[in-house]
Amino acid sequence: MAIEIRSAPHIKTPVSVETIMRHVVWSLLPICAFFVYQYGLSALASILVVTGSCLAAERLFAATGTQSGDIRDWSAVITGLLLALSLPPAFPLWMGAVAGFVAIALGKALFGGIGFNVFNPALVGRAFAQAAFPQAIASYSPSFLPGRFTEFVPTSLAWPLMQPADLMLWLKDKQLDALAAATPLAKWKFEGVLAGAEELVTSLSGHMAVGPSPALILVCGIYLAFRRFLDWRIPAAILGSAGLTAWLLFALSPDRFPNPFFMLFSGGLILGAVYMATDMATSPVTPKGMWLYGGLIGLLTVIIRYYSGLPEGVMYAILLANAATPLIEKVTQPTPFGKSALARLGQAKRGASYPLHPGYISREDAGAVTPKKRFLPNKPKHPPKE
Amino acid sequence: MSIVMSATTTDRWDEFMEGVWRQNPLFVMVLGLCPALAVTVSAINALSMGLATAFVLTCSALLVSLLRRMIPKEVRIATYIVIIATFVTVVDYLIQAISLALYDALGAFIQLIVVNCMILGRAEAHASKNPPGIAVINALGMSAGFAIGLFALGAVREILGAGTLFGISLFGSGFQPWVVMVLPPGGFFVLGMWLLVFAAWGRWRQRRQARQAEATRHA
Amino acid sequence: MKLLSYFRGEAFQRGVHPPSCKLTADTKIRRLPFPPQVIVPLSQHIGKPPRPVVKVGQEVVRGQPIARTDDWLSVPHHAPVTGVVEFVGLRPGMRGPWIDSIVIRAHPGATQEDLWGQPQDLSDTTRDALLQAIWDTGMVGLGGAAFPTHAKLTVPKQAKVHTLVVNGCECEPYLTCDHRVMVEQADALIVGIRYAMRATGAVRAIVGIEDNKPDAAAAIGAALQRSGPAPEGDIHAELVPTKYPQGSEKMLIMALFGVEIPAGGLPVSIGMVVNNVGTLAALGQLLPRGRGLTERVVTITGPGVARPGDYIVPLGTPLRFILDYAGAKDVEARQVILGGPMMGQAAASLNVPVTKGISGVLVLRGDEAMRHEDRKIYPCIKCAECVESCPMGLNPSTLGMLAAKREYDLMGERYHLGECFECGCCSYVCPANIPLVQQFRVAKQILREKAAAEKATAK
Amino acid sequence: MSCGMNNTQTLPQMTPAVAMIRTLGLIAALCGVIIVAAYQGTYDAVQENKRIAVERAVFKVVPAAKSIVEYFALADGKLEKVGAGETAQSGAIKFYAGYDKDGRLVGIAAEGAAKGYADTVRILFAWEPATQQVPGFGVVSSRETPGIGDKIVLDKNFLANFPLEARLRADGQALAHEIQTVKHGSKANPWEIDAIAGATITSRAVGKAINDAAQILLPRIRPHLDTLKEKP
Amino acid sequence: MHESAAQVFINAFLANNFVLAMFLGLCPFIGVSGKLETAAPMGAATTFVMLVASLCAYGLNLLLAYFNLEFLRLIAYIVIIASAVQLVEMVLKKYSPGLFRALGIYLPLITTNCAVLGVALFQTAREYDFVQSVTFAVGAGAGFTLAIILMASVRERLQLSDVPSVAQGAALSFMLAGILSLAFMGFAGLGG
Repeated sequence: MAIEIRSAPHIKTPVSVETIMRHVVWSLLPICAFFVYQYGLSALASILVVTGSCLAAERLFAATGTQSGDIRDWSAVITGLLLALSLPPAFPLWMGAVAGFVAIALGKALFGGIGFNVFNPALVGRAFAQAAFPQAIASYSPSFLPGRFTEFVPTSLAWPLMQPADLMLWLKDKQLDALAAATPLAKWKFEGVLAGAEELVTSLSGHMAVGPSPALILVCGIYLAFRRFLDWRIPAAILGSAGLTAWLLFALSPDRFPNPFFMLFSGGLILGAVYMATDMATSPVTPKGMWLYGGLIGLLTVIIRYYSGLPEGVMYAILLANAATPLIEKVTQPTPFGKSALARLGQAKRGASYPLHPGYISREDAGAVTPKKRFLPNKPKHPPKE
Repeated sequence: MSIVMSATTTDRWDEFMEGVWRQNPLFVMVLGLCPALAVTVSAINALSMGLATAFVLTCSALLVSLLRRMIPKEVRIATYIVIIATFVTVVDYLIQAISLALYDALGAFIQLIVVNCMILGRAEAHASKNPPGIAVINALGMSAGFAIGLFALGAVREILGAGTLFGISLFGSGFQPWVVMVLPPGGFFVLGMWLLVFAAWGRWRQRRQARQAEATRHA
Repeated sequence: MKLLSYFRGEAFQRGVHPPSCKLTADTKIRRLPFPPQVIVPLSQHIGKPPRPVVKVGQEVVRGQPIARTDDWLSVPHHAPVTGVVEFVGLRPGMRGPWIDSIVIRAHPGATQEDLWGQPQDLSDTTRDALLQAIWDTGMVGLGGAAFPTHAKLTVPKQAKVHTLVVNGCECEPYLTCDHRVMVEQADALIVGIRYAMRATGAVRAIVGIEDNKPDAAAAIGAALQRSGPAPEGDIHAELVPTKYPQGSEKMLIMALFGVEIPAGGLPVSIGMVVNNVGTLAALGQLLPRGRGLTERVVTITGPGVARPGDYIVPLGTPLRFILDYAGAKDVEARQVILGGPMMGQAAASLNVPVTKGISGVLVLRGDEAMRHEDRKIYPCIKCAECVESCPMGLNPSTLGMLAAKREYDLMGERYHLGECFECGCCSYVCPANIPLVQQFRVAKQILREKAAAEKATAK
Repeated sequence: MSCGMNNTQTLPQMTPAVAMIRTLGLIAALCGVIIVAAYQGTYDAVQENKRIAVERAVFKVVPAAKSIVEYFALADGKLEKVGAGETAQSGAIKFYAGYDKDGRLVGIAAEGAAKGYADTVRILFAWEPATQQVPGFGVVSSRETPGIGDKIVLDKNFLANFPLEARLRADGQALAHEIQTVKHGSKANPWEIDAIAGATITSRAVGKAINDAAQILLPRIRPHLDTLKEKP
Repeated sequence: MHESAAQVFINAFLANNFVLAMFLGLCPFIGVSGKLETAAPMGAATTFVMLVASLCAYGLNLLLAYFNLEFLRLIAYIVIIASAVQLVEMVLKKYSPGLFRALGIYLPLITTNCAVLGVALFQTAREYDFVQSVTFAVGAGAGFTLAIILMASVRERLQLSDVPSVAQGAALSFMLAGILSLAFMGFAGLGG
């Protein structure tokens, strides 16, 4: 009988990187489906092209050996789907392809591939597209247009490297208000128009230029959180901090600032909080760090939305928090067992599930004295401090 | 010393090419970054900046080299800075006299040539130790290298960022400019990309040389 | 699951829930036949090995001391079988290197009853005499650490112990020996607990049992009823939520009392002593009879065994004999693990014997073992599962990245590597399949060697 | 001790202070000469360049003008002609009066600035005294996003906002109607600017810049319109 | 247009960050951002020198304007900054050796940091008054410090990553700076 010698532990959880990524992809599919239902053919083409571009880039960089991981781990699919969902549905396809390539090249391959990326690749692609093609990314096509399943929005089919057709003219042809092509946030920021709550959540009532459905994203996010494929602390911290800041400002001057509900459910905040900020590689691993990270994102989002020149700030807030993640992790290292202040005092901790027996004698009663440190012979000594 | 005296044309050429290629200030030594990124939104700005820097570098190299025996080593850095600042002021006025539009485009970065580490570095490392002729050739080489670097950046940024080169449209009117290229991030990306290209090319050449050496050894 | 447990009271923070796989929880303890030859390694415990007192060719009787010691941190050994000493010298050890051992060939016809010891009455001996008696049994911690029991029960002069914690949390998957001992030998356990309370001066004893073994708790409750009130103090059993690594004494004390043992400290620093149920049950059997430790209960289990069960195994029985008996021959066994699957060591060869500290022999089939070995090792994706599961509150994610770049000093200085007790939770949960705890073992070893070298040069 | 020895050994190699000062003085003098020479040598060309640049900008917004005269509108309400190289006193606002070839005032040009999307947008706008209108403006400097911010000079709909009414109130102390940028498609009055959809902030900055500058400058100029009418 | 001190600060700190939007101080930003332990004191030292340089330049500019010697501005600034750094170094060495040891090695590097001269030149070009100048210098210094600390912490993390060998070194730093700069674009228009 041949035996093999391996190091403990000898059993392992069945959850693998692929499992996690696959579940995230599955949970994104209903969101994508609804997105296509909202925006039709153009959205479908956009999702396919962007994801395809991400996969092609991933394949390329894996083949040249510049990054670990390859398309089989599903992570590039997530990047592609998220990027497509964060772009306007009628974003010119060639620009989408560029954004997808940049997302993988700059956001991932540069750092060594899966796990090593410092910034969320989808957001790097999105930020690049925003900076490169500001005009195209600001023209959002309205949802639930009649005939959306039979014809493309003309901007989608722009020639590569060429400017897309004017969305405004096309909308005029369709007898639609030019404002229909502005997102609720842009409308609030530049025109002072506040969208209604149910329009934001469902976008069923009018031709609103809202992104993927926030309600659906929340549902899918809760599923993922329950399956432990994303950490619930981060979305909770983001939504909490953004909501709180928005509510404070709203309470201070309700005329100047929109209500917190508008804050939370407009733009990409929900998508960012649930899917983008929770990207494992780019968020802190420490629980305290996650709260800090989420809080920072929420705060920055509100600040950028209210005070900067841009209508939307989630993307920048997350990128900035990504950059701060190593720093956050550094200052929020968990306290090792037995090193907390409570342990030093030798006191019972809050939430101890088993109350002491009535016959318990406290340390003092028992006259317990901490003996001199005694190490077992094989116990490692702490390395001497210099 | 005698070697320098008997410098042939090829030696001078080597001295010149040193800066252009082997010690390219931008791509190899990664110096003079502020102007390299700030003013290279177009090829013409980049070239103008390259020329301005070349002027300052060459003149200061000449002067430092001429005065090299006079300058006490305790105050040499201060002296170099004063000399460089002088020529920067001169070039500042020259550009104003030539074209105000260019002056506006280059902005404060003309005056910031004074803290371009490349110039001070050349004065300290080369001009103060060599006779005027050699110093000027070396400075010219460095300037050329720097200008080529700036042009490489400026050209890419202009072509992608505006679809033009030296203001001449390359792709017709329908071209969608990549605005990011003329914004700050574009500067970083293009420089990083050039460095990547050079690194990859160096890697490839190394590997090829290794292969050739292998082949000759086998033969 | 984790989400809910956040709102619920927890035994201790973090930890994992591996599948329990307790195949043998309901099978009675059986006796393994005596092997033709036993190998008694001199070093079976933490501390110095004792010196052999028998010669080759000498006849020994089961229970007769064959190795003695004067060193405080060492225990004597007793002959597990009646037979002839065949060899004294190097034999394969469980960790790989060969170690000094005594090989005894069993008498084929011997009754194999314990003939050596004499019943003794310890009811009003002094503490020191009681500790001496415990020392004479050669008892070590049977839970796996194999720390000499008399040393563990000795309270340092300045300290005082008020509580004896009895560890009945067999948190490793597959293992059931402690469980079965609690069910079947509850009376002996109570006797052992009372000895231990007297030895330490504790005024109460709490048996901590995981809530997946209610029958064990019930058996102990019944035994307590039978034995009546103990003069030494109050004894009772507590259920704690099932979670790995509850069996670690720090975690168990946290679960029972909500008290953190200060880092670098022992339970005795807060007036507690922890002992394993198996140890105390064995003490309860051996002490009144004045015998030495010659056998122990071992769980022989795993998908690679045809007849899994808890067996009373004479110490020194070679693994090959055990596996043949339990039926591991006919299935394709690939890995033989001494101990549980989370912390147990893979046996280097099948010729190594069962020693005092081995609580289980786990046999994994090839396909079983290969299932995760085949998995690709990804770079750390920073999913934070390991941080959530490390019972010691370390950051295995960062530690693992540092280990990959050989930044061992940083690991020790800034990331508390020394606190890691290698429970394996991080490796178990890692979706990227990074061998975290394995890397930490290497790092700790390197740091130890470095510290030793520095100490040497400092002198 | 060895340290001290070293010091004494290196001391003689140090350059004496006198020599250092002499050399530094010499180099400073040399540099001073170079700078002054460059300054003097380029002075005329630079001034000429600046004049041409100003004229070009003013002629662009006041196309009918053939020559310009620079003025300061002082805080106390007086006007003062700008001499060469003169800088403004505090509170003084510079403006340019444009005259046609017959020497008649055809328009006034002044700078305005307001915070745009990325940085301050500085514009030069014209004002016609005859019609009390702003016929147009040009951008002096802007760091707005190319492709969006430059719509203010390219977008036909936006340029159609001009001429823009900038009529002074009867008492001449302020504009009769504040110049305002209103949201796209809702321009109702001649003093309102219809914002560009998608470049709202930049277009708003243009309106604000014109309004802020006109509110201060125009009341100061008004009493002097008669003297300005003819080229001095 | 008059900017309030807060606007000046926010502008120099975030919206027009000296490093990421203006490309000033890039040499130390790329060169000294390898480790957080050195990056943070570098940021602090630079901020301090910026403040000193700003004060000097403000006074000097008044003097030069009074004598109509603006054409000597550049040469005067660079000399005064270099001397000021020297002076600061000497004063620190004498009166606060601890701080000197912490910042000492960075001070000479800062003389040729274009961000410092940039502060002096920009505050003159924008005709800032005294309060504005001081807040501008502090804001610029804070922006530099923020950028270099973020960069250093990210680069420390990348030390533990398998960055492709082609990208290692300056190329990666520039790409990182580019992405950071993209992220900082979110602050555009802040403080307006």
